[in-house]
Amino acid sequence: MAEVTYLEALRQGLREEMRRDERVFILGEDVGAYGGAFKVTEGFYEEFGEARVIDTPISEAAIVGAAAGAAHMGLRPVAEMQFIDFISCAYDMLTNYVATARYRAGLPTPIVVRGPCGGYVRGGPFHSQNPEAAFLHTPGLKIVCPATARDAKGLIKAAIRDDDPVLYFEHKFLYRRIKEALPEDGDLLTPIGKARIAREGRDLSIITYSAMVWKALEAAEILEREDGLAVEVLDLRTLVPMDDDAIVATVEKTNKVMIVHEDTRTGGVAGEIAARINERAFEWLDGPVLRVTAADVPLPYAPTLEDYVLPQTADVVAVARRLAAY
Amino acid sequence: MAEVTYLEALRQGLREEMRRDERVFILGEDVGAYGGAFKVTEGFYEEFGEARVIDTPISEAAIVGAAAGAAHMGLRPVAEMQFIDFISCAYDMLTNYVATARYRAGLPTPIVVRGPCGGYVRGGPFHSQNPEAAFLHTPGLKIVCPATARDAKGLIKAAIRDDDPVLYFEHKFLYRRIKEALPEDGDLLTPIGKARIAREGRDLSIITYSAMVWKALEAAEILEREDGLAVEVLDLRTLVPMDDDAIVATVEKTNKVMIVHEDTRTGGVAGEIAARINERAFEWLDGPVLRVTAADVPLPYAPTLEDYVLPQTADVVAVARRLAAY
Amino acid sequence: MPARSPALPRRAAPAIPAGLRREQLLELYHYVRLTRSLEERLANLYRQGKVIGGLFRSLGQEADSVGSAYALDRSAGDFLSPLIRNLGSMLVQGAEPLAILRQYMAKAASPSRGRELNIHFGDLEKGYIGQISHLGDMVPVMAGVTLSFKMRGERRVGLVYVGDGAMSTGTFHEGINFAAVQRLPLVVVAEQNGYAYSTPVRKQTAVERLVDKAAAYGVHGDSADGNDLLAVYAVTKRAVDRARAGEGVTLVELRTYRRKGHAEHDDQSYVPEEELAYWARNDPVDAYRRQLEESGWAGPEELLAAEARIDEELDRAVALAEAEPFPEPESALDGVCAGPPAAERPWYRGRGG
Amino acid sequence: MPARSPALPRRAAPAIPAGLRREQLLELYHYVRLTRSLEERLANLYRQGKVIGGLFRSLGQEADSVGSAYALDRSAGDFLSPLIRNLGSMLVQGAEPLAILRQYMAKAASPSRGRELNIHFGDLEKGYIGQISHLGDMVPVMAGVTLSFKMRGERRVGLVYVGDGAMSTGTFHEGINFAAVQRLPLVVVAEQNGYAYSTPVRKQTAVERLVDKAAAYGVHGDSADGNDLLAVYAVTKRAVDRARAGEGVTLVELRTYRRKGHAEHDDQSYVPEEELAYWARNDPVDAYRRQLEESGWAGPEELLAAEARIDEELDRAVALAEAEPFPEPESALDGVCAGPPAAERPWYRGRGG
Ligand SMILES: Cc1ncc(C[n+]2csc(CCOP(=O)(O)OP(=O)(O)O)c2C)c(N)n1
Ligand SMILES: Cc1ncc(C[n+]2csc(CCOP(=O)(O)OP(=O)(O)O)c2C)c(N)n1
Ligand SMILES: [Mg+2]
Ligand SMILES: [Mg+2]
Repeated sequence: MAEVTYLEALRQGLREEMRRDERVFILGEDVGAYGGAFKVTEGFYEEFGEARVIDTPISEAAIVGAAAGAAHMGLRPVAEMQFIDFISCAYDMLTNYVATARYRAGLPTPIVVRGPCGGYVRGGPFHSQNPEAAFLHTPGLKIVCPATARDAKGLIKAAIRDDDPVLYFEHKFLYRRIKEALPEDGDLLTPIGKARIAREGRDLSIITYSAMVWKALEAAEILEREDGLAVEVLDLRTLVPMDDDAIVATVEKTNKVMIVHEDTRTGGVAGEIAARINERAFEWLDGPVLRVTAADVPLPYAPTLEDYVLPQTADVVAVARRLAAY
Repeated sequence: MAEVTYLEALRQGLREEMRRDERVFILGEDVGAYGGAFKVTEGFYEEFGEARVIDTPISEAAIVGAAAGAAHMGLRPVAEMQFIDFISCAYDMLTNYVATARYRAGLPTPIVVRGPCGGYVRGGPFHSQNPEAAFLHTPGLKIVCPATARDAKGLIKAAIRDDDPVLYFEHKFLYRRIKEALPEDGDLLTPIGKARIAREGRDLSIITYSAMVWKALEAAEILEREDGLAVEVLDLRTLVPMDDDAIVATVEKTNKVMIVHEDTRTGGVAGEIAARINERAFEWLDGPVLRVTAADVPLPYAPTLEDYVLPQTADVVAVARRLAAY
Repeated sequence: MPARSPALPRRAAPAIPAGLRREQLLELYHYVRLTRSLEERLANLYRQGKVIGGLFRSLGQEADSVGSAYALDRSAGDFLSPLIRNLGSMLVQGAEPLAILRQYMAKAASPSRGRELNIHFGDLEKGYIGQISHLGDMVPVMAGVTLSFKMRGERRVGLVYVGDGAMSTGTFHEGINFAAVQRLPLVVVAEQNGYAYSTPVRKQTAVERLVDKAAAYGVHGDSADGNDLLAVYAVTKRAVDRARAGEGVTLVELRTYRRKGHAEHDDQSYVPEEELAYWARNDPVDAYRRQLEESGWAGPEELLAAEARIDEELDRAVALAEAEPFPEPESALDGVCAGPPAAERPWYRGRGG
Repeated sequence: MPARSPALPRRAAPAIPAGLRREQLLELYHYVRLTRSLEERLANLYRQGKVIGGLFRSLGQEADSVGSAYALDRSAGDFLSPLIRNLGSMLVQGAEPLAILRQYMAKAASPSRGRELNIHFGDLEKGYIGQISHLGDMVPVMAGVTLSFKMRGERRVGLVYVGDGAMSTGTFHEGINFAAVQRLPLVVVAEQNGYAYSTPVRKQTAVERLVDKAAAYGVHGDSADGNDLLAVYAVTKRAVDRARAGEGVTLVELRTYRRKGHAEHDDQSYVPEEELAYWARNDPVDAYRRQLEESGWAGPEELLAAEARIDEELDRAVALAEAEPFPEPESALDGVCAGPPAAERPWYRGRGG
């Protein structure tokens, strides 16, 4: 059990699956000899060869479309988007072709599309995006957003073994910033569709995912220390299918809920969660479902601007205090 | 004041703006001599000539991108998507280039992208879509969804005069099914960002837009007749910017709200509305914010299936009764 | 004209081209005629309001679909992906007329269980993958299908159709380029049929001939008269052979003509009458039939018998399909994912609607 | 080597090619040298952690950006859209080094007010439109820009850059095709610099030469050695003249080489050393300087003076930019739309953070 970073955990998961199952292969821009822009597939080209680690032209629609075609024929492609921002170029292919293939035509399309998402890295408007809401809306696509090294590994393995298309959004801010000791025995699987209580509490709940889990935990510490509040943090891990039972359970437990996500506010995932809570647990609410999110602007580049636009721990604390006061 | 259909109203609006302002031009597939797949631009080619009614190759990204470039230079392009389903092919161009141009670079990008959306026409999964949620999420794009002939005209004219990019989603089920007497004086403008009370009521509110306005009105009739309920129907007309004041006002008035949209449930616009109501008017709620939407599947083709998946008037009635009972 | 007397000595039949056997010539006739007849049945059903959505004809293009698909080797597991005007290619790959009729009429027993329209369906066993409406998208998908052939060392070939209009899409470009770089065993058949909906080819592209686009991808280009069935077969067969031999992608241009509107609702007002008249004289099914007879490769009785068999099969299939029910409403919910089995039923909705 | 004695009789200078005047030759030298020097300053600032994001060098490609942009007629209102390695082209169009420095350092006074990175910015007055990261997207946008020229009957020309990698995108294809069909006054400059990030050109496309792609769009193709400044100018000038004369799109391939990694963080481990060494000997700035001197078009003093002026300007600009503040936090909210003026401030967020 060695300590590994989030990035190394992801790499381990990918490598284990490629060793386990020869149908698994990787395609994307610069994933081969270069090992990917963030080096996620470093060493893969050497170990698995050019045929299973394919450098592609700059053609996101073709990368996803080719992955789908190969998946129909029984292979298990893992497509890398160099930055997840470029998944927008495959939006048509994903939402119209991939998402509907099983429903329309019974076509199995077990592909994984993965790539680095998220901000806090001074990446500007096109290297910082959080595209989950754009795909949440399309029936047929599963979405996972690991927050920990354990889940980075467990979810990539589960995604590869899943019989449906899975979008795997890895947060580039976490790549080398968090570490965890993980077993290397190949059996670390995080079930798709199951949330995780990252911290137990009874006074209010923060529902969140991806890098924001860490901000929520930080805020929970502060709130415990300074306000004596016991804050529960629910890490969704999977956005589609969403773990409604876990959401309802935390609402029933604390009666106060806020949702934190890094994406912009309008049309973000928080809206869907708020609606589900209304429908399934309205009677349990002692206060409104509140959101902490990025402001509704493209993510700017300058540190002062980026810090202002993205959610910060202090924002989570402020909103939690207001909610606690209900 | 002649009675005109929704489609004719839209055509009038377009024609009036093209006559009024020579910077306005149209581009899209088969919009020229053929007059567009639904004949929205019928007669335009003859009146305005090939230079202002441009038949393009099948290249949605280029249509939108070229519209943006021309708009930067002071023109006022109106781009037609033959079916709105194909706007997915321009998703990258719209969300990354068009939506951000002003914020990033101060570039004016006054374009309108319009096309027929919606189901109930046996169009199957690729000729029935409601793509608003996919764009709701992107700051920088305005979205309008006319439900009436008056607004079909008033909103296309307002959209063309707007200094920002506007997505205009016209509902093809309404094209020839609704009629209204409209003034032809060129001054019919529907302000972008303002909702409309389509029916007054005090017992509960249905927030909706586009073709669902008519189902909501039908349901309201039934509920009045059979249950003695006075149902308010709020037609949002514009989704971005959303008319929060109108939403809050109806919540404060009836204390019970449901949202009806034709789009699939998960990740649809209703989530955003539910979250806003939570944040702005939670104290006024006497019951949960409930949704009536399509089921979470690609829209199937067979009449039995399409009817089952899409929201029907009876669904609106059923949910309203449950809400009224709170 | 007097009927040709069987008593007169027949000239020796010319050699059959392109390595085909006589039975194959008859099989080809079966497929072009079946395509034509099946579409005529569909047109009738459409006029009776029994086809739920639009009807897309391949009138005048039957030879291009049939001849090209026939160049694949079904027993080798070759694969294709058709577009709306490639009904003929699906028939060649083994699609049943009954399936087509059910699909157009949205019946429960249709291949897509009523979910998809017209000929949007596929069959992995038989070797074809159904298109989606978004033009161009099947090119990357077929690149992926043929990538799987290459990765597994299988000597299988893929074929994907693309129209003069669809070649303007970004996905066509990305897909053929990807396949070219990977030297995949893919044949891209570009159908030049004069129009994309109402748009003439010159508004779609500035090239003279669609095959000129091969140069942009470093792939082999070839072309043929799309209304000459045997020429279509021959040119596609060369491309298939190249693909199977590991020589990569070929772009094959077939020049033909769309004699009906984009779909049945379209009256083609934008088409010059002389153009239609010219192409009506150049009917590929008639031409092939004449060729068979005149070359002595088939006798009139054989051809009439083949036509009768088709009519009979279609009579039966139409009657069967017409009588069948639509799908059960609640069946709409299953199958979005491998698991869980079904999308949630709206809580306010009773079973069955 | 002994310094060349000014006392010796000079050979008559050869005629200046491509219709250029001597001042223009010096101006061209100013721009290539400025590009080189400015990037060197940026590299220093990057090492000091003062450049916030990545730094993208055009080392070895300066001639291609400068020579091509110089072929446009600024006074006629010609327009271009650069990519990350086309800093030189922006300088030619009038971008100020100070603006570039501010932008890389995310300063409040930067052209994008700190919102965008590196050279992602434009200036409608000066005639360039800033790129976004998504490769290929600027091709349709410049098609639209030049469409406006055509619609208004203006004799203006547009130029858009595209890399060997970016040509694989669907938007490149859709954009150039649209422009070709419309015969727009657009020059598409394809920069063959050997790599797209780590990917060599042969994994990007199966064509021998990028200019082969012109055939697929029915446009004129031309090419030049991208490291020969005057050849670049000449080939682009021909394309610009064609565009202005209404002869439509030209695809111009410039063959050059990216001598640094994709960005400063990239150590180019995937590049053979000989290759780098070969191209280091083929430096376009040095070559042009030598050409100016050897042809007698410029004397050493002039060139040294030009270089000194550049250094001075850059000293000043760097000092100024470094001292400037970052943008005010809350300024992040304004300008998404023409109106209302600003995005909503999160209710839980105090002013300024
Ligand atoms: C991306 C996309 N845009 C628009 C359409 C609408 N559309 C359907 S068929 C068609 C014309 C196709 O022309 P072509 O590719 O030449 O095929 P043909 O109909 O001639 O066989 C159009 C524009 C579409 N299906 N997909
Ligand atoms: C659509 C898209 N996919 C991926 C990227 C990531 N990316 C940025 S630059 C680059 C390589 C570009 O290569 P090329 O076009 O040859 O330009 P060069 O860097 O050589 O000047 C890549 C893959 C991107 N910017 N856009
Ligand atoms: Mg066509
Ligand atoms: Mg390059």
